[in-house]
Amino acid sequence: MSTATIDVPEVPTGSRVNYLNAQYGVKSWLFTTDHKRIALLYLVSITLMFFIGGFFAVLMRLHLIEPQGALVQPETYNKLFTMHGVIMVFFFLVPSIPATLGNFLVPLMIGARDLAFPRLNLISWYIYVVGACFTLYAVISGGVDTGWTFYTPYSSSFSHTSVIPTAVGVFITGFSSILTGLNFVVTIHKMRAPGMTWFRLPLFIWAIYATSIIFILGTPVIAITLFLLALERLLHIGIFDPAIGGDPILFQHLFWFYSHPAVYIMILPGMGVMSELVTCFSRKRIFGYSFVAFSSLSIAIISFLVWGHHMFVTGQSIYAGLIFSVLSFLVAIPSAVKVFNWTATLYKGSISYDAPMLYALGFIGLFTMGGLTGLFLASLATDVHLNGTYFIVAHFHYIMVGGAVMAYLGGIHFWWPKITGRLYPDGWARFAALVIFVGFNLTFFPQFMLGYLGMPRRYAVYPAEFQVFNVMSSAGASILGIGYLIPLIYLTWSMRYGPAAGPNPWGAKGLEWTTPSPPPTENFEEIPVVTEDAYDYAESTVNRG
Amino acid sequence: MSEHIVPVSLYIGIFVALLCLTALTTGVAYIDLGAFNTVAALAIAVVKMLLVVLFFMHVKYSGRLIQVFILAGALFLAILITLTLADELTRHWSPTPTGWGMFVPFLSRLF
Amino acid sequence: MMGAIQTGSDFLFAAAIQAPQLRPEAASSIAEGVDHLYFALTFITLFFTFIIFSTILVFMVKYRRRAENERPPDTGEHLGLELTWTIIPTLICVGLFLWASSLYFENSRPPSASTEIFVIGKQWMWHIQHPEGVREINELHVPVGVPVKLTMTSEDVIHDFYIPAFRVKKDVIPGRYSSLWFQATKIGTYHLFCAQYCGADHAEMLGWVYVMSPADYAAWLAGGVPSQTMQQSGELIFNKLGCASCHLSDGTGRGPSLLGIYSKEEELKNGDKRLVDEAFIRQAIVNPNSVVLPKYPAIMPTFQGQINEEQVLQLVAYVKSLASEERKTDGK
Amino acid sequence: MTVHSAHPPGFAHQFEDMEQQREADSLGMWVFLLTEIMFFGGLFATYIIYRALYLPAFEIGSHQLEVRFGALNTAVLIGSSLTMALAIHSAQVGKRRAQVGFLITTMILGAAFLAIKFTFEWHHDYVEHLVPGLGFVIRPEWGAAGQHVPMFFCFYFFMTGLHALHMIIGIGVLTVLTIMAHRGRFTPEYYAPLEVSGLYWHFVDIVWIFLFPLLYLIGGRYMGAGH
Ligand code: HEA
Ligand code: HEA
Ligand code: HEC
Ligand code: CUA
Ligand SMILES: [Cu+2]
Repeated sequence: MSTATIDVPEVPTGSRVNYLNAQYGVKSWLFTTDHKRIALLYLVSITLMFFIGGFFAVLMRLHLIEPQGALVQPETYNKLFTMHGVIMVFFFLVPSIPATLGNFLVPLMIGARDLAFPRLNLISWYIYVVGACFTLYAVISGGVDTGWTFYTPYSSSFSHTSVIPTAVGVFITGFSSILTGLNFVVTIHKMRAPGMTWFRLPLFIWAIYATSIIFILGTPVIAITLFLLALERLLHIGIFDPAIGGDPILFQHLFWFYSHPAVYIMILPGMGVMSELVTCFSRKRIFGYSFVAFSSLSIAIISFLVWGHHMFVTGQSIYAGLIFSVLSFLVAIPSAVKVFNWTATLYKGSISYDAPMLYALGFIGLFTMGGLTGLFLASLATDVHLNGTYFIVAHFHYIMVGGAVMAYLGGIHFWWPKITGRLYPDGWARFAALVIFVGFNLTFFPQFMLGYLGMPRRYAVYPAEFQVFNVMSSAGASILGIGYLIPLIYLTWSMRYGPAAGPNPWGAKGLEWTTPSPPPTENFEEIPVVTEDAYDYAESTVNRG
Repeated sequence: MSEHIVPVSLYIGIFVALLCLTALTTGVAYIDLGAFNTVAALAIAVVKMLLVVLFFMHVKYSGRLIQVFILAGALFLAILITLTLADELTRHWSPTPTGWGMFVPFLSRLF
Repeated sequence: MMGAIQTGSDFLFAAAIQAPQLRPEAASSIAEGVDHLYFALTFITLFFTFIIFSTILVFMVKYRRRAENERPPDTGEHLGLELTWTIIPTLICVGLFLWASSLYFENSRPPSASTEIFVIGKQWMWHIQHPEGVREINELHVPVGVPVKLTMTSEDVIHDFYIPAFRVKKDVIPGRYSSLWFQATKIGTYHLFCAQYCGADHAEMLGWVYVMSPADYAAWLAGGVPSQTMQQSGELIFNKLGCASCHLSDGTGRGPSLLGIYSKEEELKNGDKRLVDEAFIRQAIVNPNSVVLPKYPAIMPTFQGQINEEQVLQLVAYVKSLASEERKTDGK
Repeated sequence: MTVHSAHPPGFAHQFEDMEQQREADSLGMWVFLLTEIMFFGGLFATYIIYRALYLPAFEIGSHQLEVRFGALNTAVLIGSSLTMALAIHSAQVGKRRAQVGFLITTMILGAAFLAIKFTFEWHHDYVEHLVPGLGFVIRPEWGAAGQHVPMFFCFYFFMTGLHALHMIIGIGVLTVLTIMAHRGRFTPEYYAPLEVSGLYWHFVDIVWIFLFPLLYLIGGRYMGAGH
């Protein structure tokens, strides 16, 4: 073989010093600057937030079983979906893959000892925690009821809930994202191992790089927007208040300037994971490497040009609406390119059905549906009818839950042996993937129907004729909830009782698999020299010049 | 160290140029140029910025990467401002569209 | 390709009409057009989902791993394929964009002879006033077959006026007028929803739209016993606030004559050309400084805060009516 | 493969060599400045829109400000940028005393900027009832445009306030750097912290270069200064 990567003798876990057992004690975790340990800190906090957000979702779905509302007062329901949205978006999905898998894998994949700024990395985690505490405080002190979009003037002048603590919490976490993105960009530019050229990088790195661009350029805008919102609420300076001459629509522009690109923050890393999974489990080089790589970048860039598609019915200028509509169609093309390339990668492959692959295939299908329903919304004439209905809710859950969360779970399952050095029970994992897939579709497919029939979102009570679909959706949500609990259980179990994994249980390519599992603190005893392209699975491939 | 060392005299020269431009921009404000007052003020500010960026911040001597990053920053700032203005400033234009023909007045406004 | 989409969507459309619980009632002149586009999109979605899912399934079965040490061949790259699956979606997208946008243009242009009705959104109800002066809350009575134009504003937060059966929706924004039009095609009762989150009782901010035959509608209007038409109420306010002291009808006052200004194009002092519509008149009343006319000094005071949205609407109705009274004045 | 036996001062373990570390530090600061551009950019975008909507009010507001203080402060800040650049230059050529001297001058100029801002300008505005939220008085001579003048002052205080906050942070950083320089921590081989903080300081200067015309010179001053 043409690799110059180091042969690592198989050492059973436990007897060797790795990043997990190098030091013990709470302090060694809270003061660590090791990117792998920080990744685990994120993993724990993010999982916690996911279950809190999911808990709110379960309450919502239970409430909606009856048209008149089965559980709570409308005020409480409004707080439920707001906190569900805020927590899921800002505290779970935005940091999910970048902060856990990204943190763990970026240095390993490019052959570096750590990120460029390890201390900054730890600080980012603390910032995240402080932000999360603010938001959780808002939850405890009475909740927020503005919707995750914080539209003015409701949020600035009319809501009586803890808007400011929530906004401050999101503002603070924003800096965690910014610093994480900064760290990744510098690391990817400056710390690649010798021979690791841009076009040898794993596609996961390309995706993380594109994501970081959005982190860096988008997040500051939401920060200043929330700052203005808090100021407006405190002092009534009038910037968003029409009563004093302000323009409430301007808030929406500033909000979506970040929040639209943010939806690609949520999906791009998932797409990166996808490229790793599809290649590994079909033992093939990715089909169209450069197309997949550049589509990540073009998604990141075009994503900044389409935000106005959330405002087609707000009385935005028709001229602006047209521009935003055509650009929204444009941003769909690179996603299409990716989907087709993943599918083509399977052709003549050697496909195995390990649990991560099941998640990956689920992702491709559900993302396709979620993405294509985005076209309904990019089309001006149909968006007029669908805006603000459950169709939107279904669209984004298909992408964010069916797509991004699936990819996240797939990634966690794929790299779990690397992270913990242990294997999990594969049968259970496949079973859970199936339960999640079924539960997911049962939850969210009926919502497309509801939306087309005209049921508005954010409704605590609804006309009785919509009940059937709502009950189906609630039933699906309970299946889905159970589906998410299963991995939680067996993954936790495996940390202690799982069999040792060995450095490369899947026979995968990539520098991270050349290290022992779990990797040592310094990642590589010697920085590897890379001489082959990514995903060089075919035996016959010789160094191509 | 590969860092370029800029001679002190150049720094002083830039400093003097910046002071002159400050005086200029203040002076121009007292002359009636109509809408061009704003244009002039911003043009001078851009020149001043370029001087600071290129010389004080050594961008003239730094690698391509950093130059590309700075341009990217300018580009995305421009996107934010133009597309927001694209809505805010055209909201009053013919609120009821008349088919694709409406682009004729739209284009005629641009030129 | 477009032809195939057309046939496919027609088929789906026909099928959906058979299963009414899957399609919302279509009771306006634009509903059919929107639904056609909707079904075209559905067809495209099904088509691509089917292609992707079935290809994956076939590959999964056909190329499943048969031996642990299997090494599949490298299939390389293929520029032709890449271009194909870039260009075809692009073409589809361009087609969809053109279709959707021109439909949108058509749908948002009200016919010139529309009945006008005024809507004010308020946490959490809809106030509706007909030009004849009849008011209603959370109910909207309209005649069938007649184009109706709604001029809407909000007293507090952003709401959204949504009638699913008509496929129309528009945000109702404080400090500004937005408008929406429809022509009902079927007599019946339809849902009216608030589709923009607006606080505690957002979900209860709903009502009914009653589409009536013209005769029934006339009878209903007559039964409403309004004291005054909107225009008359507006005239009262106009005199009470002293507008008439500046706006003399012969143009000799400190302000311009308001006769016949509605739907004219005004050139403003800053060079902008603006159509005098409801939104313009409102702006002239609450923020006169933003619409200064070239020949007049900016002396008109703002009336913001002195009158509520309903009174502004009545003033607007009055100023608009001055257009038709022009001839009367001339005759004097 | 590089074997790093003797660690040069300030070397961090994750890097291969000093050169790589220096490049990473400087790139990192530039990326951070990008985020700052977008942060201020959101504010500038908002400003531009309201300025377009309420130009007369913004002109009136702008004419309440004293151009001479604005211009003076611009000069002070440009001066501090010069001394900052010279401090780095001294490090590059290995002059320790000059380094410390220039750093201290930079801090003094920065403090002078803030002093002028707070005492002559903000305090004056407060006395004149020009602070929204703190007894703002809309003057009758402003005419009908007066109702939107507070909006201008909101932007004025928010933008200059955010800028001042950046200055204060910068002065804090400079204090640490001065101490480090005094202890001789910077050599012609290693002065990255100095260089990186310099970038930040210059950036704050650039923000002011735009704030000055945007806040003080709206609509020109030819109408006869002050209403
Ligand atoms: C991860 C999150 C994510 C992602 C990736 C996307 C992706 C897309 N979204 Fe979505 N969207 C959201 C999350 C996301 N969205 C959220 C959260 C909201 C609501 C926010 C709120 O109001 O609360 C929203 C709302 C939203 C709206 C506003 C609706 C409204 O409020 O009225 C629109 C309108 O254009 C839209 C469009 C799109 C499009 C065109 C894409 C495209 O990028 C999709 C591209 C993908 C594909 C097209 C599929 C793959 C392609 C093929 C298999 C080949 C065939 C392709 C063609 C023929 C083109 N989305
Ligand atoms: C990353 C983003 C993300 C994720 C993962 C989810 C996950 C889920 N969401 Fe979320 N959702 C949003 C982002 C997300 N959502 C956003 C942004 C909004 C808009 C908010 C707004 O309008 O402002 C929204 C709104 C929203 C609504 C619309 C509310 C409304 O408009 O009235 C609904 C309704 O069904 C819903 C349901 C769900 C469900 C059932 C899940 C499930 O996938 C959750 C599954 C997880 C669990 C179930 C938790 C794990 C299990 C347990 C805690 C054990 C106990 C449970 C059982 C035994 C059943 N969501
Ligand atoms: C002090 C005198 C004054 C009063 C009182 C006044 N206006 Fe005006 N109005 C003006 C002037 C002057 C203009 C010219 C444009 C400007 O300066 O805004 C004007 C313009 C208008 C316009 C736009 C006319 C056009 O041709 O574009 C409308 C509509 C209007 N006024 C309505 C009203 C109404 C309604 C009231 C009472 C509630 C009112 N005005 C009270 C002086 C006045
Ligand atoms: Cu009104 Cu929602
Ligand atoms: Cu979007």
